Amino acid sequence: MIKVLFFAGLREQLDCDSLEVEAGGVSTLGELREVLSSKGDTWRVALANERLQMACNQELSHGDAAVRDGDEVAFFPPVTGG
Amino acid sequence: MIKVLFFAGLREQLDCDSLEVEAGGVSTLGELREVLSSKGDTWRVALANERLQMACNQELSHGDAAVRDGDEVAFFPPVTGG
Amino acid sequence: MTDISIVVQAEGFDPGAEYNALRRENTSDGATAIFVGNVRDFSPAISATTAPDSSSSGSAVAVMELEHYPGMAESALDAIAREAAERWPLGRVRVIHRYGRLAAGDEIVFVGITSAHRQAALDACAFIMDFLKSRAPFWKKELTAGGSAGQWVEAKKSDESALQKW
Amino acid sequence: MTDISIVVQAEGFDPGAEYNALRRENTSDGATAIFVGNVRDFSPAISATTAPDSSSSGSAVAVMELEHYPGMAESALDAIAREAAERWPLGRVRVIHRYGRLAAGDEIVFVGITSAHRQAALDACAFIMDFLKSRAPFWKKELTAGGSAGQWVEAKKSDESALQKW
Repeated sequence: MIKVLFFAGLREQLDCDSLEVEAGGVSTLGELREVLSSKGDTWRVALANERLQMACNQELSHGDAAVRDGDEVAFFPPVTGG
Repeated sequence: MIKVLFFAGLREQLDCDSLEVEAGGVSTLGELREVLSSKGDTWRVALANERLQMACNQELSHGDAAVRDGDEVAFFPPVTGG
Repeated sequence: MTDISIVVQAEGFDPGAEYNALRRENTSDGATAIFVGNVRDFSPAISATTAPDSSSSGSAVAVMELEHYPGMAESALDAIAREAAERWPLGRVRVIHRYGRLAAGDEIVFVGITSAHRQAALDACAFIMDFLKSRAPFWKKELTAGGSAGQWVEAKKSDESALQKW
Repeated sequence: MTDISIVVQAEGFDPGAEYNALRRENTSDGATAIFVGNVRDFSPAISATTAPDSSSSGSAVAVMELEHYPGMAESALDAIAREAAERWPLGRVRVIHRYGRLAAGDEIVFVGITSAHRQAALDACAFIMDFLKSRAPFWKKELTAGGSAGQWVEAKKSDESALQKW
Protein backbone atom coordinates (compact mmCIF):
# COMPACT_ATOMS: atom_id res chain seq x y z
CA MET A 1 0.00 0.00 0.00
CA ILE A 2 1.01 3.60 -0.59
CA LYS A 3 0.06 6.02 2.17
CA VAL A 4 -1.19 9.34 0.77
CA LEU A 5 -1.49 12.55 2.80
CA PHE A 6 -3.20 15.84 1.96
CA PHE A 7 -2.56 19.17 3.65
CA ALA A 8 -4.00 22.65 4.09
CA GLY A 9 -6.46 23.91 1.47
CA LEU A 10 -6.24 20.69 -0.51
CA ARG A 11 -7.11 18.64 2.57
CA GLU A 12 -10.15 20.85 3.08
CA GLN A 13 -11.21 20.66 -0.58
CA LEU A 14 -11.04 16.87 -0.52
CA ASP A 15 -12.34 16.61 3.04
CA CYS A 16 -9.64 13.98 3.47
CA ASP A 17 -6.32 14.08 5.29
CA SER A 18 -5.03 10.64 4.35
CA LEU A 19 -5.87 7.40 2.58
CA GLU A 20 -4.13 4.32 1.25
CA VAL A 21 -3.77 3.30 -2.36
CA GLU A 22 -2.92 -0.18 -3.71
CA ALA A 23 0.66 -0.05 -5.00
CA GLY A 24 -0.09 -2.40 -7.89
CA GLY A 25 -0.14 -0.63 -11.27
CA VAL A 26 1.20 2.64 -9.83
CA SER A 27 4.86 3.25 -10.61
CA THR A 28 5.23 7.06 -10.54
CA LEU A 29 3.81 9.97 -8.57
CA GLY A 30 2.08 11.13 -11.76
CA GLU A 31 0.29 7.80 -12.09
CA LEU A 32 -0.73 7.94 -8.44
CA ARG A 33 -2.15 11.39 -9.04
CA GLU A 34 -4.21 10.03 -11.96
CA VAL A 35 -5.56 7.20 -9.84
CA LEU A 36 -6.63 9.70 -7.17
CA SER A 37 -8.15 12.04 -9.79
CA SER A 38 -10.44 9.24 -10.92
CA LYS A 39 -12.11 9.11 -7.50
CA GLY A 40 -14.66 11.75 -8.55
CA ASP A 41 -15.17 15.28 -9.76
CA THR A 42 -13.97 16.91 -6.55
CA TRP A 43 -10.73 14.92 -6.74
CA ARG A 44 -10.27 15.55 -10.44
CA VAL A 45 -10.69 19.30 -10.05
CA ALA A 46 -8.56 19.63 -6.90
CA LEU A 47 -5.69 17.53 -8.23
CA ALA A 48 -5.71 19.31 -11.60
CA ASN A 49 -4.24 22.37 -9.86
CA GLU A 50 -0.82 22.72 -11.46
CA ARG A 51 0.60 24.57 -8.48
CA LEU A 52 0.15 21.59 -6.15
CA GLN A 53 3.38 20.22 -4.74
CA MET A 54 4.20 16.59 -4.10
CA ALA A 55 6.47 14.86 -1.64
CA CYS A 56 7.56 11.24 -1.58
CA ASN A 57 8.85 9.93 1.73
CA GLN A 58 8.91 13.51 3.01
CA GLU A 59 11.04 14.92 0.20
CA LEU A 60 9.73 17.31 -2.44
CA SER A 61 9.36 15.36 -5.63
CA HIS A 62 7.80 15.45 -9.12
CA GLY A 63 5.45 13.46 -11.36
CA ASP A 64 8.14 11.33 -12.93
CA ALA A 65 9.49 10.16 -9.57
CA ALA A 66 9.14 6.47 -8.78
CA VAL A 67 6.75 5.36 -6.05
CA ARG A 68 6.55 1.90 -4.55
CA ASP A 69 4.81 -0.18 -1.93
CA GLY A 70 5.29 1.28 1.55
CA ASP A 71 6.03 4.82 0.41
CA GLU A 72 4.46 7.88 2.02
CA VAL A 73 3.27 10.42 -0.54
CA ALA A 74 1.86 13.87 0.17
CA PHE A 75 0.04 16.42 -1.95
CA PHE A 76 -0.26 20.03 -0.84
CA PRO A 77 -0.56 23.63 -2.01
CA PRO A 78 2.55 25.82 -2.27
CA VAL A 79 3.93 26.25 1.23
CA THR A 80 3.49 29.52 3.15
CA GLY A 81 5.46 29.16 6.37
CA GLY A 82 8.05 31.44 7.86
CA MET B 1 41.80 78.36 15.48
CA ILE B 2 41.28 74.91 14.05
CA LYS B 3 40.96 72.09 16.57
CA VAL B 4 42.82 68.97 15.46
CA LEU B 5 42.29 65.50 16.96
CA PHE B 6 44.31 62.30 16.54
CA PHE B 7 43.09 58.79 17.28
CA ALA B 8 44.31 55.26 17.86
CA GLY B 9 47.71 54.27 16.47
CA LEU B 10 48.30 57.75 15.05
CA ARG B 11 47.62 59.33 18.45
CA GLU B 12 50.19 56.98 19.96
CA GLN B 13 52.77 57.63 17.20
CA LEU B 14 52.46 61.39 17.69
CA ASP B 15 52.02 61.11 21.46
CA CYS B 16 49.33 63.74 21.00
CA ASP B 17 45.55 63.49 21.11
CA SER B 18 44.71 67.07 20.17
CA LEU B 19 46.13 70.49 19.42
CA GLU B 20 45.07 73.78 17.89
CA VAL B 21 46.33 75.30 14.65
CA GLU B 22 46.06 78.93 13.55
CA ALA B 23 43.45 79.11 10.80
CA GLY B 24 45.36 81.81 8.90
CA GLY B 25 46.93 80.50 5.69
CA VAL B 26 45.21 77.12 5.93
CA SER B 27 42.29 76.71 3.53
CA THR B 28 42.08 72.97 2.91
CA LEU B 29 42.56 69.77 4.87
CA GLY B 30 45.56 68.99 2.68
CA GLU B 31 47.21 72.29 3.64
CA LEU B 32 46.47 71.62 7.30
CA ARG B 33 48.13 68.24 6.93
CA GLU B 34 51.23 69.90 5.46
CA VAL B 35 51.40 72.39 8.33
CA LEU B 36 51.25 69.51 10.81
CA SER B 37 53.86 67.51 8.86
CA SER B 38 56.32 70.37 9.26
CA LYS B 39 56.27 69.99 13.05
CA GLY B 40 59.10 67.46 12.91
CA ASP B 41 60.24 64.09 11.61
CA THR B 42 57.77 62.07 13.69
CA TRP B 43 54.92 64.16 12.34
CA ARG B 44 56.17 64.06 8.76
CA VAL B 45 56.50 60.26 8.79
CA ALA B 46 53.20 59.59 10.58
CA LEU B 47 51.16 61.92 8.41
CA ALA B 48 52.72 60.62 5.19
CA ASN B 49 50.74 57.40 5.66
CA GLU B 50 48.40 57.38 2.67
CA ARG B 51 45.87 55.18 4.42
CA LEU B 52 45.13 57.81 7.08
CA GLN B 53 41.56 59.07 7.06
CA MET B 54 40.42 62.61 7.76
CA ALA B 55 37.23 64.06 9.16
CA CYS B 56 36.11 67.66 9.21
CA ASN B 57 33.44 68.56 11.73
CA GLN B 58 32.92 64.84 12.36
CA GLU B 59 32.31 63.89 8.75
CA LEU B 60 34.74 61.85 6.67
CA SER B 61 36.46 64.21 4.27
CA HIS B 62 39.40 64.52 1.87
CA GLY B 63 42.43 66.72 1.22
CA ASP B 64 40.66 69.14 -1.09
CA ALA B 65 37.92 69.89 1.43
CA ALA B 66 37.77 73.43 2.79
CA VAL B 67 38.64 74.08 6.41
CA ARG B 68 38.06 77.29 8.29
CA ASP B 69 38.36 78.94 11.66
CA GLY B 70 36.41 77.03 14.33
CA ASP B 71 36.37 73.71 12.50
CA GLU B 72 37.15 70.43 14.23
CA VAL B 73 39.45 68.22 12.16
CA ALA B 74 40.51 64.66 12.94
CA PHE B 75 43.17 62.36 11.53
CA PHE B 76 43.06 58.62 12.16
CA PRO B 77 43.99 55.21 10.78
CA PRO B 78 41.39 53.18 8.87
CA VAL B 79 38.60 52.32 11.30
CA THR B 80 38.25 48.80 12.72
CA GLY B 81 35.03 48.79 14.75
CA GLY B 82 32.10 46.40 14.63
CA MET C 1 31.43 20.61 12.27
CA THR C 2 28.44 22.89 12.31
CA ASP C 3 26.14 22.34 15.26
CA ILE C 4 22.62 22.23 13.78
CA SER C 5 19.50 22.25 15.95
CA ILE C 6 15.99 22.15 14.45
CA VAL C 7 12.76 22.33 16.42
CA VAL C 8 9.13 22.34 15.23
CA GLN C 9 6.83 23.05 18.13
CA ALA C 10 3.47 24.50 19.13
CA GLU C 11 4.94 26.33 22.13
CA GLY C 12 6.36 29.81 21.99
CA PHE C 13 10.06 30.55 22.31
CA ASP C 14 12.20 33.30 23.79
CA PRO C 15 14.58 34.90 21.26
CA GLY C 16 16.73 36.28 24.09
CA ALA C 17 17.19 32.81 25.57
CA GLU C 18 17.94 31.46 22.10
CA TYR C 19 20.60 34.13 21.62
CA ASN C 20 22.16 33.21 24.95
CA ALA C 21 22.25 29.54 23.96
CA LEU C 22 23.91 30.38 20.64
CA ARG C 23 26.61 32.32 22.49
CA ARG C 24 27.14 29.94 25.44
CA GLU C 25 30.77 28.76 25.53
CA ASN C 26 31.16 30.01 21.99
CA THR C 27 33.90 32.60 21.88
CA SER C 28 35.33 31.33 18.60
CA ASP C 29 32.44 32.80 16.58
CA GLY C 30 32.46 36.60 16.61
CA ALA C 31 29.29 36.96 14.54
CA THR C 32 25.68 36.12 15.38
CA ALA C 33 22.85 36.75 12.93
CA ILE C 34 19.24 36.23 13.91
CA PHE C 35 15.98 36.48 12.04
CA VAL C 36 12.61 36.31 13.80
CA GLY C 37 9.27 36.25 12.01
CA ASN C 38 6.20 37.43 13.89
CA VAL C 39 2.48 37.41 13.15
CA ARG C 40 1.48 40.78 11.77
CA ASP C 41 -1.68 42.39 13.03
CA PHE C 42 -3.17 43.07 9.65
CA SER C 43 -3.62 41.28 6.39
CA PRO C 44 -5.31 42.20 3.13
CA ALA C 45 -7.46 39.09 3.56
CA ILE C 46 -8.95 39.99 6.91
CA SER C 47 -8.65 43.75 7.20
CA ALA C 48 -12.10 44.27 5.72
CA THR C 49 -13.80 42.20 8.39
CA THR C 50 -11.76 43.19 11.43
CA ALA C 51 -12.71 46.22 13.42
CA PRO C 52 -9.88 48.78 13.42
CA ASP C 53 -9.79 48.88 17.20
CA SER C 54 -9.78 45.11 17.73
CA SER C 55 -6.08 45.08 18.57
CA SER C 56 -6.57 47.52 21.41
CA SER C 57 -9.17 45.42 23.22
CA GLY C 58 -6.46 43.82 25.33
CA SER C 59 -7.57 40.26 24.64
CA ALA C 60 -5.42 37.98 22.51
CA VAL C 61 -7.08 37.68 19.14
CA ALA C 62 -6.19 34.48 17.30
CA VAL C 63 -5.32 35.53 13.77
CA MET C 64 -3.55 32.56 12.34
CA GLU C 65 -3.59 28.78 12.25
CA LEU C 66 -0.33 27.24 11.09
CA GLU C 67 -0.60 23.74 9.68
CA HIS C 68 2.47 21.61 9.10
CA TYR C 69 3.50 18.19 7.82
CA PRO C 70 4.95 16.47 10.88
CA GLY C 71 8.21 14.74 10.13
CA MET C 72 8.76 16.40 6.78
CA ALA C 73 8.72 19.85 8.40
CA GLU C 74 11.69 18.89 10.56
CA SER C 75 13.58 17.09 7.81
CA ALA C 76 13.04 19.92 5.31
CA LEU C 77 14.40 22.49 7.79
CA ASP C 78 17.31 20.20 8.59
CA ALA C 79 18.15 19.79 4.89
CA ILE C 80 18.08 23.57 4.38
CA ALA C 81 20.33 24.13 7.40
CA ARG C 82 22.78 21.48 6.19
CA GLU C 83 22.90 23.09 2.77
CA ALA C 84 23.71 26.42 4.42
CA ALA C 85 26.44 24.77 6.49
CA GLU C 86 28.02 23.43 3.31
CA ARG C 87 28.02 26.83 1.66
CA TRP C 88 29.33 28.91 4.55
CA PRO C 89 31.62 28.28 7.53
CA LEU C 90 29.02 28.25 10.31
CA GLY C 91 29.45 27.45 13.98
CA ARG C 92 25.89 26.94 15.18
CA VAL C 93 22.56 26.92 13.38
CA ARG C 94 19.32 27.00 15.31
CA VAL C 95 15.92 26.96 13.56
CA ILE C 96 12.60 26.98 15.39
CA HIS C 97 9.26 26.95 13.60
CA ARG C 98 5.93 26.97 15.40
CA TYR C 99 2.63 25.48 14.34
CA GLY C 100 -0.90 25.75 15.66
CA ARG C 101 -2.86 28.84 16.60
CA LEU C 102 -0.93 32.10 16.78
CA ALA C 103 -1.98 35.61 17.74
CA ALA C 104 -0.83 38.97 16.38
CA GLY C 105 2.68 39.68 17.58
CA ASP C 106 3.51 36.04 18.33
CA GLU C 107 6.81 34.65 17.13
CA ILE C 108 6.45 32.17 14.26
CA VAL C 109 10.00 31.38 13.23
CA PHE C 110 13.51 31.85 14.57
CA VAL C 111 16.74 31.42 12.62
CA GLY C 112 19.97 31.96 14.56
CA ILE C 113 23.46 31.53 13.13
CA THR C 114 26.93 31.96 14.56
CA SER C 115 30.07 32.18 12.48
CA ALA C 116 33.57 33.59 12.56
CA HIS C 117 32.50 35.79 9.62
CA ARG C 118 29.69 38.33 9.69
CA GLN C 119 28.82 37.99 6.02
CA ALA C 120 28.58 34.20 6.32
CA ALA C 121 26.24 34.51 9.31
CA LEU C 122 24.00 37.09 7.60
CA ASP C 123 23.97 35.30 4.23
CA ALA C 124 23.19 31.94 5.80
CA CYS C 125 20.36 33.53 7.79
CA ALA C 126 18.83 35.01 4.61
CA PHE C 127 19.42 31.76 2.69
CA ILE C 128 17.64 29.64 5.30
CA MET C 129 14.69 32.03 5.48
CA ASP C 130 14.37 32.09 1.67
CA PHE C 131 14.36 28.30 1.36
CA LEU C 132 12.19 27.82 4.42
CA LYS C 133 9.57 30.08 2.82
CA SER C 134 9.39 27.96 -0.35
CA ARG C 135 10.49 24.48 0.70
CA ALA C 136 9.35 23.77 4.26
CA PRO C 137 5.83 22.28 4.56
CA PHE C 138 3.94 24.87 6.59
CA TRP C 139 0.71 26.56 5.59
CA LYS C 140 -0.84 29.68 7.10
CA LYS C 141 -4.54 30.21 7.46
CA GLU C 142 -5.68 33.64 8.53
CA LEU C 143 -8.63 33.68 10.90
CA THR C 144 -10.90 36.63 11.49
CA ALA C 145 -11.47 37.86 15.00
CA GLY C 146 -15.01 36.45 14.79
CA GLY C 147 -13.64 32.94 14.38
CA SER C 148 -15.10 32.22 10.97
CA ALA C 149 -13.65 29.61 8.65
CA GLY C 150 -10.60 31.64 7.69
CA GLN C 151 -8.63 31.94 4.51
CA TRP C 152 -5.47 30.20 3.37
CA VAL C 153 -2.58 32.51 2.63
CA GLU C 154 -1.53 32.40 -1.02
CA ALA C 155 2.10 31.62 -1.75
CA LYS C 156 3.90 34.67 -3.11
CA LYS C 157 5.73 34.46 -6.42
CA SER C 158 8.37 36.75 -4.90
CA ASP C 159 9.19 34.00 -2.39
CA GLU C 160 9.85 31.48 -5.15
CA SER C 161 11.88 33.97 -7.18
CA ALA C 162 13.93 34.86 -4.09
CA LEU C 163 15.59 31.45 -4.43
CA GLN C 164 17.17 32.33 -7.75
CA LYS C 165 19.83 34.54 -6.24
CA TRP C 166 21.30 31.53 -4.40
CA MET D 1 8.89 57.31 9.55
CA THR D 2 11.62 54.95 10.63
CA ASP D 3 12.36 55.00 14.33
CA ILE D 4 16.15 55.20 14.62
CA SER D 5 17.99 54.77 17.91
CA ILE D 6 21.79 54.98 18.17
CA VAL D 7 23.80 54.42 21.33
CA VAL D 8 27.56 54.47 21.89
CA GLN D 9 28.37 53.30 25.38
CA ALA D 10 30.96 51.61 27.56
CA GLU D 11 28.37 49.44 29.33
CA GLY D 12 27.28 46.05 28.12
CA PHE D 13 23.84 45.41 26.66
CA ASP D 14 21.36 42.55 26.64
CA PRO D 15 20.42 41.40 23.12
CA GLY D 16 17.29 39.70 24.48
CA ALA D 17 16.09 42.94 26.05
CA GLU D 18 16.94 44.78 22.82
CA TYR D 19 14.87 42.28 20.84
CA ASN D 20 11.94 42.79 23.22
CA ALA D 21 12.19 46.56 22.80
CA LEU D 22 12.21 46.24 19.01
CA ARG D 23 9.02 44.13 19.16
CA ARG D 24 7.18 46.11 21.86
CA GLU D 25 3.84 47.38 20.50
CA ASN D 26 5.11 46.64 17.03
CA THR D 27 2.77 44.18 15.36
CA SER D 28 2.94 45.92 11.99
CA ASP D 29 6.47 44.65 11.29
CA GLY D 30 6.55 40.89 10.80
CA ALA D 31 10.32 40.72 10.33
CA THR D 32 13.16 41.32 12.79
CA ALA D 33 16.80 40.93 11.80
CA ILE D 34 19.59 41.19 14.34
CA PHE D 35 23.33 41.11 14.12
CA VAL D 36 25.55 40.93 17.18
CA GLY D 37 29.33 41.12 17.09
CA ASN D 38 31.29 39.60 19.98
CA VAL D 39 34.94 39.61 20.98
CA ARG D 40 36.54 36.42 19.74
CA ASP D 41 38.87 34.54 22.04
CA PHE D 42 41.71 34.29 19.59
CA SER D 43 43.51 36.48 17.14
CA PRO D 44 46.51 35.97 14.88
CA ALA D 45 48.14 38.88 16.71
CA ILE D 46 47.95 37.42 20.20
CA SER D 47 47.65 33.67 19.74
CA ALA D 48 51.40 33.21 19.90
CA THR D 49 51.65 34.80 23.31
CA THR D 50 48.49 33.46 24.91
CA ALA D 51 48.52 30.09 26.61
CA PRO D 52 46.08 27.71 24.91
CA ASP D 53 44.21 27.07 28.15
CA SER D 54 43.91 30.71 29.17
CA SER D 55 40.23 30.81 28.23
CA SER D 56 39.43 28.00 30.65
CA SER D 57 40.95 29.71 33.66
CA GLY D 58 37.58 31.17 34.58
CA SER D 59 38.83 34.70 35.04
CA ALA D 60 37.83 37.43 32.59
CA VAL D 61 40.82 38.19 30.43
CA ALA D 62 40.80 41.66 28.90
CA VAL D 63 41.62 41.16 25.25
CA MET D 64 40.55 44.35 23.59
CA GLU D 65 40.50 48.10 24.03
CA LEU D 66 38.04 49.87 21.78
CA GLU D 67 38.80 53.52 21.12
CA HIS D 68 36.22 55.80 19.54
CA TYR D 69 35.77 59.38 18.41
CA PRO D 70 33.05 60.74 20.69
CA GLY D 71 30.41 62.65 18.81
CA MET D 72 31.48 61.49 15.38
CA ALA D 73 30.90 57.84 16.36
CA GLU D 74 27.24 58.57 17.07
CA SER D 75 26.73 60.80 14.05
CA ALA D 76 28.41 58.33 11.69
CA LEU D 77 26.19 55.49 12.93
CA ASP D 78 23.16 57.74 12.65
CA ALA D 79 24.03 58.66 9.06
CA ILE D 80 24.46 55.00 8.13
CA ALA D 81 21.12 54.11 9.73
CA ARG D 82 19.38 56.97 7.92
CA GLU D 83 20.84 55.86 4.62
CA ALA D 84 19.48 52.35 5.28
CA ALA D 85 16.06 53.79 6.12
CA GLU D 86 16.04 55.60 2.78
CA ARG D 87 16.88 52.47 0.86
CA TRP D 88 14.50 50.04 2.55
CA PRO D 89 11.10 50.33 4.25
CA LEU D 90 12.16 49.90 7.87
CA GLY D 91 10.12 50.21 11.04
CA ARG D 92 12.76 50.45 13.74
CA VAL D 93 16.54 50.60 13.64
CA ARG D 94 18.59 50.15 16.78
CA VAL D 95 22.40 50.32 16.76
CA ILE D 96 24.55 49.95 19.86
CA HIS D 97 28.34 50.11 19.76
CA ARG D 98 30.50 49.75 22.83
CA TYR D 99 33.88 51.26 23.57
CA GLY D 100 36.47 50.70 26.27
CA ARG D 101 37.92 47.46 27.56
CA LEU D 102 36.21 44.26 26.42
CA ALA D 103 36.84 40.64 27.27
CA ALA D 104 36.52 37.53 25.10
CA GLY D 105 32.86 36.76 24.50
CA ASP D 106 31.68 40.29 25.29
CA GLU D 107 29.20 41.92 22.94
CA ILE D 108 30.73 44.77 20.90
CA VAL D 109 27.99 45.80 18.52
CA PHE D 110 24.25 45.27 18.08
CA VAL D 111 22.23 46.06 14.96
CA GLY D 112 18.50 45.36 15.17
CA ILE D 113 16.00 46.10 12.42
CA THR D 114 12.27 45.60 12.08
CA SER D 115 10.40 45.75 8.80
CA ALA D 116 7.28 44.45 7.12
CA HIS D 117 9.61 42.65 4.71
CA ARG D 118 12.17 40.03 5.68
CA GLN D 119 14.57 40.84 2.86
CA ALA D 120 14.54 44.54 3.74
CA ALA D 121 15.32 43.75 7.39
CA LEU D 122 18.17 41.37 6.53
CA ASP D 123 19.63 43.57 3.79
CA ALA D 124 19.52 46.67 5.99
CA CYS D 125 21.22 44.76 8.79
CA ALA D 126 24.05 43.66 6.46
CA PHE D 127 24.28 47.16 4.94
CA ILE D 128 24.63 48.84 8.33
CA MET D 129 27.29 46.38 9.47
CA ASP D 130 29.26 46.81 6.25
CA PHE D 131 29.29 50.60 6.48
CA LEU D 132 29.85 50.61 10.22
CA LYS D 133 32.98 48.50 9.65
CA SER D 134 34.49 51.03 7.23
CA ARG D 135 32.92 54.35 8.14
CA ALA D 136 32.33 54.54 11.89
CA PRO D 137 35.29 55.87 13.94
CA PHE D 138 36.15 52.95 16.21
CA TRP D 139 39.55 51.31 16.55
CA LYS D 140 40.35 47.97 18.13
CA LYS D 141 43.53 47.28 20.03
CA GLU D 142 44.19 43.70 21.04
CA LEU D 143 45.76 43.25 24.43
CA THR D 144 47.62 40.16 25.52
CA ALA D 145 46.63 38.43 28.71
CA GLY D 146 49.80 39.74 30.28
CA GLY D 147 48.65 43.33 29.82
CA SER D 148 51.48 44.48 27.56
CA ALA D 149 51.12 47.44 25.24
CA GLY D 150 48.89 45.65 22.74
CA GLN D 151 48.55 45.84 19.03
CA TRP D 152 46.18 47.84 16.84
CA VAL D 153 44.00 45.75 14.58
CA GLU D 154 44.70 46.37 10.91
CA ALA D 155 41.72 47.35 8.76
CA LYS D 156 40.84 44.56 6.34
CA LYS D 157 40.67 45.27 2.64
CA SER D 158 37.70 42.88 2.50
CA ASP D 159 35.76 45.29 4.71
CA GLU D 160 36.30 48.17 2.32
CA SER D 161 35.49 46.05 -0.72
CA ALA D 162 32.29 44.81 0.98
CA LEU D 163 30.87 48.29 0.40
CA GLN D 164 30.97 47.92 -3.35
CA LYS D 165 27.97 45.62 -3.51
CA TRP D 166 25.75 48.38 -2.12
